[in-house]
Amino acid sequence: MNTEEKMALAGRVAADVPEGAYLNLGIGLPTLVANHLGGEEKEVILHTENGVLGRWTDAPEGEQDPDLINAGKVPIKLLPGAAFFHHADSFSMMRGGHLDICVLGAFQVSASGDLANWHTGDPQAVPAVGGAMDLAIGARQTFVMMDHVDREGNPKIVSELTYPPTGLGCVTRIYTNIGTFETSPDGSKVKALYIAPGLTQEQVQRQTGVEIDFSLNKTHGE
Amino acid sequence: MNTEEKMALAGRVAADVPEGAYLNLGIGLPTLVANHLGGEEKEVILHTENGVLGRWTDAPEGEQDPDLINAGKVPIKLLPGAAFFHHADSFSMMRGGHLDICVLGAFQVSASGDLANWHTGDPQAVPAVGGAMDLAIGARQTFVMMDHVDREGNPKIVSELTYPPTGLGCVTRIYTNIGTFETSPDGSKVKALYIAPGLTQEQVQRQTGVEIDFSLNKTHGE
Amino acid sequence: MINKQISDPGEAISRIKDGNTIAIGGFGGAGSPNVLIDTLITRSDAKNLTIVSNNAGQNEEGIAALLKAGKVSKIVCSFPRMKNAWVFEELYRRGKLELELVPQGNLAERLRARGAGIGAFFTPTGYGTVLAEGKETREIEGVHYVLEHPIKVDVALIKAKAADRFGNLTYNKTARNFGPVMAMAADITIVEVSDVVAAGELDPEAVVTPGIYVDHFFKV
Amino acid sequence: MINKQISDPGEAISRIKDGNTIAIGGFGGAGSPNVLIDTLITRSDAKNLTIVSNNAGQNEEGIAALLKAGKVSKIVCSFPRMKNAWVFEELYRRGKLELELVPQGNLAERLRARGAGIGAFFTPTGYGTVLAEGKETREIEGVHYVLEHPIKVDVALIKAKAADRFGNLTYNKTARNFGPVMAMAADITIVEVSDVVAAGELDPEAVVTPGIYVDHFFKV
Repeated sequence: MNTEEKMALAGRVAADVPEGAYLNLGIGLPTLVANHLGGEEKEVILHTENGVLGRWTDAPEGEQDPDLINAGKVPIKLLPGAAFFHHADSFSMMRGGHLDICVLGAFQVSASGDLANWHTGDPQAVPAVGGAMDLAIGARQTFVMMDHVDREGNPKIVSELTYPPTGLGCVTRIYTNIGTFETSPDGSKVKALYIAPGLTQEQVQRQTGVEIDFSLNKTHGE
Repeated sequence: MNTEEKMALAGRVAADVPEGAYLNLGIGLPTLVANHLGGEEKEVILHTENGVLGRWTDAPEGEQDPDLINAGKVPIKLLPGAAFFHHADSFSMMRGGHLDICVLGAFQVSASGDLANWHTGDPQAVPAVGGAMDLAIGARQTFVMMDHVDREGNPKIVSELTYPPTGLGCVTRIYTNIGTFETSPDGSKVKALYIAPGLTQEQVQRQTGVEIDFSLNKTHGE
Repeated sequence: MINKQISDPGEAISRIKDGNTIAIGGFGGAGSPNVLIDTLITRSDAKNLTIVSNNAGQNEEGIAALLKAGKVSKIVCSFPRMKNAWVFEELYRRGKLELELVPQGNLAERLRARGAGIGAFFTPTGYGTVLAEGKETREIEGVHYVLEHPIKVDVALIKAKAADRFGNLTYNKTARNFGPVMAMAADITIVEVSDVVAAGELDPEAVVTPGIYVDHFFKV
Repeated sequence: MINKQISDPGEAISRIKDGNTIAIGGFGGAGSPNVLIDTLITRSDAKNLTIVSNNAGQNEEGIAALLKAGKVSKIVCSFPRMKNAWVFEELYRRGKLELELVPQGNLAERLRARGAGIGAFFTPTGYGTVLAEGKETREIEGVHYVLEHPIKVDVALIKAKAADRFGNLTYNKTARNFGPVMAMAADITIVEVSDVVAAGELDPEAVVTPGIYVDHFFKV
């Protein structure tokens, strides 16, 4: 995705976040969603696993405090009404199902919502998991933002993960550069909610590793 | 025990609490220990299960706040350096072994340190347990303060509890009106550390339900 | 704009349904949400409630009044026997009120576990006592534990000191007690507060219950 | 009179013994107790340490410097792979450093469990992943859980904002992170603080770590 496509994708995710939602944005692509939230018109409360709940922006030059960062280690500047807490309290919020939505990047998602986003399975790789497994299973809804296919053109929406899982049956919705899809508990298919203009159902299906149910898609051809 | 005996007993317990100890005093007899702690000379930090750690006195008339009470629901007045916390944090302190000493009343204690202090076993009684079970097993040392015998003259230090237990193997030391005793892990006997002046070993043994080892007792006959 | 403040507790209380489990804050009188309890008594038809609380009320106030109103079929409680707890005692002796007696620390930890997404936990408290009868036990590194499960709470009624419009809360001294863990445990948390302050007036370092755990609050 | 302040961290650090498990606070740089880590490197002979921390250090600072000093044989960690974490990466690839990778929330909860006297707990995090391989699992009310055990910590090294002589602590913003649960989990907790204040200057409502969890602190 180029920058414009990324911004469009972030905008589509942001549009689906309702006012008053408690939202955690994973590192990478999901952080872009913050730029598209509504501000005063549609207030959304952010959560970061290192212990803040509130509203914030990236800290401008000169107002950066190394003790005030988000999970991506980026300095932030708080708006009024925030709260700090320690790590066990922070992960209680996730695991206890109190976050409405978390948005994560992914290597692969299965039709049943299994998520792979922490490890390629390469035995030479240095592993690191961070809060990914807690976020994936903790929020009421887990959204994934990703390219629809990998660099080799292989589908990233698959019937069975080939990468090591982060969590099972946790992803509810998948946002890619070419569409928005809902997973299904039985893993038989995904349901298209949106298809990018100019693409046919066949073109989308060809890039997807599982059957797509297009019956809910209201956007294509309108 | 009359008031004078109770005060002497409380003084003996207080003398065994070292400076810097974290101490929880159960309701009833143990609350008297607070009057015998050293103040500035020997600072001891009190814990109350309803969420305070610090130093305090009973609140004088006119300075009582219904939102500032101890576990016995008595209004208290804090000295500087206290901290408030919620119930889960408060009981983590106990259960996690962070309190040095708790002092509890008892119906019975066995030679192995089993404690009965919450229920007589009377099926007509309205039961209530409060924090007794958490305190009994949580503190590093659990001291019991009690009459040496019950109203009928029966020993309260026994080989096996006849009342329902509060906790097993948790009492380390027993302070009664006539002596101080250490429990033993194997439950074979208790060790006398102190015998009230004027009593013979035989008199103490006769009022006790288990064998007493007097070899550590340095006070009798001195 | 987010604003969790309500002017009338009756509407929030009407979210309580027959058979719900209601956690009610307080340790003795400290932290007891008496206005919310009175609203539940006078403005709700919900019956057959399970109450989770440390005490069972005294005289005919607070939880005692709720018990007397005949809305409660079960109480999960650590210390129901208090001075002047005659309402509880009479209902209990007559078999009109089921009691699940829980050691105080297990009560707090089971509420926290529910809020923290913990499925069950091994606690040393209560091992070898009648309050652990029938429960799974395990020895871990030489210590005996009992397996305890979360308490599922539909609605929490608690009392706090101050709130901002996001529902961030501070408490007053030992009135804090069960409030934070009950707010965590409940699907819906309703709070009575003494003060309402502007966003930013509560120091983020000193917020005890972040607003994520609060649904509605009102000023008494 | 109780006073937990020390002027020289070296003596406190000397309580660390060969084979000890040391929890070190911080999330990235925020909350990293760099003076204590440097003191451990320069003034302790303890070897074969196990480190518990969220990250594994960057460049040759903090935990990275400790790893480079050859004192550490194992690290229990959630996110060791960071920019410029070359010290960790080289030791790990050469098989000189054992890694126990733990999801961040399980790391925090296992430390809290140790501090709170919980023998083990069922967590949904990690179920069905390689990080739960070989661990006991259980389905409770339709959710799959993994049984996780406490992390026993000998010494915690953490950073806080202010302390009074009793060891009551406040933190600065997101530098709080793992500090409170590490202080709970450890047999000995040593803290570096920016400010030392008189007893009573910390608001009892805003103390985050009560002094019961603190053994020694010093002003940097």
